[in-house]
Amino acid sequence: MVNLFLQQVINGLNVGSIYALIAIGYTMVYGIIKLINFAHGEIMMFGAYFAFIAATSFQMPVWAVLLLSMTIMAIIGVAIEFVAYRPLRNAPRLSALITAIGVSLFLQNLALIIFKPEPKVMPKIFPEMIIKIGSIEISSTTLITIGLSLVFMVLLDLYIRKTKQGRAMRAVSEDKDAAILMGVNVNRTISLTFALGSALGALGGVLYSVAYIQVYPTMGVMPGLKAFIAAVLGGIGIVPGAMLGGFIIGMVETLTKAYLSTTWADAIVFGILIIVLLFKPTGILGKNTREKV
Amino acid sequence: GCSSTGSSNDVIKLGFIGPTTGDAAIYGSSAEAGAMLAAEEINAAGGIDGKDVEIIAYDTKADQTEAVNAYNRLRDQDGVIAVIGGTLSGETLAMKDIMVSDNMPVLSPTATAVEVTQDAPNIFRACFLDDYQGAAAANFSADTLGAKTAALLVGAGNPYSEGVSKAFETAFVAKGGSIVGTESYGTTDKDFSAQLTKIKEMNPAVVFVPDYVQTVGPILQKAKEMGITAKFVGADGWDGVQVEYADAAQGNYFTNHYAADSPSQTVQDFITAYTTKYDKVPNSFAALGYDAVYTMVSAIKTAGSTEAESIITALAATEHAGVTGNLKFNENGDPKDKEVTIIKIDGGELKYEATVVN
Amino acid sequence: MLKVKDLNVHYGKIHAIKGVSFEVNEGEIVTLIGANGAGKTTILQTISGLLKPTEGVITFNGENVNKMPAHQIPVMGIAHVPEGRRIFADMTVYENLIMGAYIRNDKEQIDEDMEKIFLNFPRLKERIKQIAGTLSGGEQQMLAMGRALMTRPKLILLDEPSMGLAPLLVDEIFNMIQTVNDAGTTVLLVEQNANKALHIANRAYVLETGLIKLSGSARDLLVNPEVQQAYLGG
Amino acid sequence: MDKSKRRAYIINTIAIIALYIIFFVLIQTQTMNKYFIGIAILTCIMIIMAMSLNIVAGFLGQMALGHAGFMAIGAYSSASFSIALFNSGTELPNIVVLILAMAVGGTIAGIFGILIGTPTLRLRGDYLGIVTIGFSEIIRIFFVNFQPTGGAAGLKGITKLVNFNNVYWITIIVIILIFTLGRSKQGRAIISIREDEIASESAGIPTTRYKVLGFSMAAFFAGIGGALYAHYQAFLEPSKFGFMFSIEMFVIVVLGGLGSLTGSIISAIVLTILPEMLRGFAEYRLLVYSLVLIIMMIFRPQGIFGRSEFSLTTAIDALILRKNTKNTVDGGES
Amino acid sequence: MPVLSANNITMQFGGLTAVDKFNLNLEPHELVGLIGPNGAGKTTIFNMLTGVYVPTSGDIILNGQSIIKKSTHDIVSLGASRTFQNIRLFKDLTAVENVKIAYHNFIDYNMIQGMFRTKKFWIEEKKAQEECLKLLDIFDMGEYANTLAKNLPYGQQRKLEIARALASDPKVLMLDEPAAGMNPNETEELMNTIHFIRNKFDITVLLIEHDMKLVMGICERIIVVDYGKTIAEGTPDEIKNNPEVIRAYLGD
Ligand SMILES: Nc1ncnc2c1ncn2[C@@H]1O[C@H](COP(=O)(O)OP(=O)(O)OP(=O)(O)O)[C@@H](O)[C@H]1O
Ligand SMILES: Nc1ncnc2c1ncn2[C@@H]1O[C@H](COP(=O)(O)OP(=O)(O)OP(=O)(O)O)[C@@H](O)[C@H]1O
Ligand SMILES: [Mg+2]
Ligand SMILES: [Mg+2]
Repeated sequence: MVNLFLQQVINGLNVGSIYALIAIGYTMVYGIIKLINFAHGEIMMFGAYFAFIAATSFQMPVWAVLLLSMTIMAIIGVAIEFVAYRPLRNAPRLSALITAIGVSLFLQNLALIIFKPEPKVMPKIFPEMIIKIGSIEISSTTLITIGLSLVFMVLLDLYIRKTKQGRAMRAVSEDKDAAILMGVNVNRTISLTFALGSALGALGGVLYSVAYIQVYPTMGVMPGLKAFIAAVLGGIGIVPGAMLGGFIIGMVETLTKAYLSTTWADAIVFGILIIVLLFKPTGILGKNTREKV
Repeated sequence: GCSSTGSSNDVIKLGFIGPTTGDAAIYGSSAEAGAMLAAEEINAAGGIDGKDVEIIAYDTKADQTEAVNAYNRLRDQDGVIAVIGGTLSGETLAMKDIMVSDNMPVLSPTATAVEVTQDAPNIFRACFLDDYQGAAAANFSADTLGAKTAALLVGAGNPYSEGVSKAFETAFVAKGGSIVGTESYGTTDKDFSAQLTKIKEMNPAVVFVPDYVQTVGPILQKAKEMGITAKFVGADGWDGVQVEYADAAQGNYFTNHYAADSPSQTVQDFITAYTTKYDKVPNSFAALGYDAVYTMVSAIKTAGSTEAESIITALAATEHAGVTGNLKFNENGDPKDKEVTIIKIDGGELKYEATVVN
Repeated sequence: MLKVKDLNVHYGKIHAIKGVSFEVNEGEIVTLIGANGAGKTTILQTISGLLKPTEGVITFNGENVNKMPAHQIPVMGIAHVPEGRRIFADMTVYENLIMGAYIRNDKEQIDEDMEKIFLNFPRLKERIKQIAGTLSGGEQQMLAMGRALMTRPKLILLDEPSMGLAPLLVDEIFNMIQTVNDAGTTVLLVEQNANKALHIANRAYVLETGLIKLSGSARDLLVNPEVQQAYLGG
Repeated sequence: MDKSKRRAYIINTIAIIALYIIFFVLIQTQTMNKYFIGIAILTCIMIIMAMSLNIVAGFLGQMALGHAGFMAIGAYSSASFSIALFNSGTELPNIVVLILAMAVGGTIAGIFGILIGTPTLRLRGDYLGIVTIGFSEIIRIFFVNFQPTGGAAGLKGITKLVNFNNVYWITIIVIILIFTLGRSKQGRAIISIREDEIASESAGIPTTRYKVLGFSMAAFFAGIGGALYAHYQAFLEPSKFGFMFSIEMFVIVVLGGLGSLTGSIISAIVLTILPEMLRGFAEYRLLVYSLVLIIMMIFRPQGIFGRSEFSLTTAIDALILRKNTKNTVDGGES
Repeated sequence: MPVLSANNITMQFGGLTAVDKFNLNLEPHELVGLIGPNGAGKTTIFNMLTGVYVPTSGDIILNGQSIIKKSTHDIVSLGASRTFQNIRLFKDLTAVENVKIAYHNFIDYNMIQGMFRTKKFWIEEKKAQEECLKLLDIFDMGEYANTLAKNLPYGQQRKLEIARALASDPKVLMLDEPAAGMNPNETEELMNTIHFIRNKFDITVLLIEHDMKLVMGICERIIVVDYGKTIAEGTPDEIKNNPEVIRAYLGD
């Protein structure tokens, strides 16, 4: 029983770490331009497709697969911001949300036309091994997934909190004009944010597709939504919050399926989210600052 | 509209309805590909009395409202004389009432829900009903595999998966077997480790997983990784699993409409033509879409008219030897005495194993 | 040092600044006074690049400022304490000050400058870890000033720095401005509190609905009956 | 009622009747076939949905991304009601059954609006958005698993009661009611919350109560929309009421202009008809649709009408005025 | 009997005590100034008196009734309303609509009557319109009635906020830096207005202000706070010469 439980916890960590990676992208973009980048799930999907192509058609080594996918998606992320979001920078927030939805639909249907609806099977790009700890079995893929996610998350968090560029990001997210007055190049900072967020999204996509072996045009929708929930649960705009939220959603989801109900699993995840938000209206790590009047 | 007065003289227009975008795109686009292939072949062979068959296909996004709009448009704007579709049960049920009141000749290739054809003299279907192959799979498991225990792994919220597994359960229990457990997953789930972990503990002889390739593949893969030794049995949704998931599916069985290694010329020709045209292996949706068009065309030929009532009468009496077996209809419009073929996956190939008639 | 020539600024169809010319010489304190909505804030925002003029030229030390991207302007040595303070509300007081030094890389001198600022505004030192958004109005104004000084500007643009401050602090702020100026920073000051502004300024311009109506030495304007009538409440 | 108001009333009434007569003639002469009638009916239903969503999104200024959930409640409850009524062998005329079903659907959805709104409306912005997504997904999952209404396979056997005639008038009534709601003291209170919640409290508005009121009114009208939908489609699938449908409605409202009811109407018409016009593009349809969406938003970020309303009277005045200045020197009274 | 009194109210934010055992008694018809250095806790006191913040401890009595833990809108209907240090108007609504919102409680029809526009609706709306226009006229703002609040000049926005606060028919009116951003002439005019409305509506006014000309000019009594505590209280003359106040606040 205990073993079974631990096994499920590891499953939860596995999904959770992927959700966390994707959630970071949401949170970063949200933080800086207050936009829920609905297209983020599709960034993740395209990231997975590029990795798939690199790994199958070009037989690239794993580091090259990851690097390639992350780089291409970073560029695409920046391009999306430039074309679709930048013109709406000073428009009402919800208008930009609608373009984001448009971009998401666009990318999804573009993938459908380019890649066709049949799922492609993602090759196992990580060295294959089963690691036994006691009687618990963990596959190397799971360990690598969790490990890679953690490393990137920690690096990113340090980057944002400790470096000048990171501080500039926060400044832009709070008050663009004031940031300009400090000499911050706002456009470049926003582009950088999209690049980082999209690269992490792509990484999440690759890891997701390796874990669940498939790549298909609508694969970004569910994890995208879950990651978005994770970002909100943790306190949107806060990077550590996105990580925490990702792990919590992954864990709750897995344990609910294992011990409560599979049919109601999503409902239960949402239920927990709602309850948490009712008690902590700005997410778990969200600052509960009362508006000063 | 300009073409709202029935079909013009030189082409015979058929409608096709199914999802080609969104989550269910894979089903609609496969069935559509099969249907288009059939139309192409028919036209190459001279069409219907020299008139070309034109298939106008509309996407439904698997959305019931879209389906109704698509159907209305096919009827009023495009002036089709018959419809192949819908592809999913839900969308077909949404259109059913209007189709019935229009008395439109309809042949759904793949809608498996019982109600689709009930009280609808003009609606037919080419696929088995859920109970039909569920029972066949149960009989095969009990009789041929000699299984006494079975576990069910069901896609909750997926009527196909739920329907087929319910039929399996009834038939399996009737054969004296026992169902040791039922696990389910949601339609968008990708992680099946929790369920499989439990099934492993139940240690059944057979695990019945009626779902489509993209779900079954990962399930089989995970099961193999977890070292589950039970035989996995599935239904026609598995067709295609041999391509990408050959290793994981090795040695398992599913019920299907036809066997890829069948000596039948129709089957072999279809597989060759489809693979050539689309550069991929056909699945059961493609085969059924293909057969549906042939069957409909054959009925139109027999009717000798594009008039609805005569097509329906002809359809009811049609018998077509297609890829998916010999298709003729009972009084409901469902396939009668259709053979269920049991397929074994072996070395990345689908091997004929047995034929079951319920 | 700063030359504004024939400046025109529009908000959509609203013609807010209608051909304004003035200049600020090195080492001066120049003040712009005028009623609400006269266009003072608009002028400052145009100088610091937040708004683009529809016409006119702004040069700083001979270089054309309105041609360069806004974020380059602080690098040139122009700092702007905006109206309404615009501090980074979710950052701490310390982080706000560090943001002020964004364009600089001289770590030690940054620390030194910060200490100087704390000397002038001990309240900021007390609250160094407080989230800036929860500071009181006056505290925020001090922070905004401190943040701008962290850029080590040659010219500082101040937009109503005394707004909402306690009398004691108003005096302090004006002393500060004087100190900053004495230390070599040129000041362009926009004030509602015309009386105080004219007392510390060398020269002044009076702005009325987008046009410069009067200009001259601060001393002269202080005794100008028109100014007294309209802006000094006399 | 002053003179200009009375004039506006008369002009609008004439327009409504004229529009109806046009449709009536088109349908009677079969110039408009069933396909177009079907789209017209759906458009009416989407107008109701968009208008009702605008109460929360536009008036109240809250990001509500779960409108499909309330529609589902209205659709399922009204359909269950009418099925039960017909099973009991009622002799009531169809229109009465429809009205009763709408009342049931609207009321139950409204009650759920109160139940859901009361605890959640203290959340702000995106947090509220996600919670509304959550509730509407829970509602959908409930219907997937709830066998009495057919579960995942859907609810069958609903009598088709909606036709263009009745849906047209019902839509007109709903439009008028939501308009008048927006211009009553309650509407003003709701709008003031959007403008500044703290100031609104300080002006003596019980903001929580009005938030819940706005939310439940939106749910009520969404329930009515759902009831109409159920009795038009005569079949209900839970998957219809997913997240994407809520998003679709939200897109309509934002595109029309948050807070602009006429904007919602125009936008509902455009976005219901657009995908149908694009059918010819086959698999490129949604690609084109999404591009159109992006481009429209870039060129009209504040929505078609922003926050203002299109006014027939003003439009007519503008027309007349232009004519007058063209033809005569003295415009004069007209 | 005081209309509004605060007994030992304290407000803590985390470790910071912004207001420390503050006491206040406002008699009917008084015009009282609340002054003190920036960050002394003046706005926080307003926030507690109007229910925006709930005091960490202490009690507040309005018209003989404790309003601790009462919500802001209840406190408004009990007779205390306010303006904000940073103007908070309903920007996209017209001036008269801004006032009408605060007049809410005096408009008597329910939602159904409003949606179906019964006779009551028309009568009540007409009355509301007239009353609110009258109020705007008091501030010489009649011409701006249909101007969007955000398009009003700054000084008019300040006045509109006061008009809005008056629309709920308060017994105590609290003004947070009403003259901020105004030039001396505008301030002068505002002083007259405040005086006028105090007499016309027979209300008590409590105001925060840093403009000493205004405070000393119209207040009958002044309370000085520093670090959340009262450091002095008295007539303008007493305050002006209080060494403690000079040290902490006025400067010389
Ligand atoms: N964002 C804007 N959009 C439209 N008009 C604006 C905008 N900002 C300012 N204006 C208008 O431009 C004119 C000048 O405004 P500005 O803020 O520069 O005045 P100011 O002199 O700084 O006034 P104050 O003393 O109130 O700060 C005013 O008429 C104002 O209404
Ligand atoms: N929500 C809050 N969270 C934390 N600290 C706060 C909060 N609100 C106020 N404070 C602190 O409480 C103290 C009193 O603030 P308050 O705004 O009441 O000052 P004030 O007397 O109105 O000053 P000013 O004249 O500058 O407006 C300040 O130090 C401020 O930083
Ligand atoms: Mg200004
Ligand atoms: Mg204050």
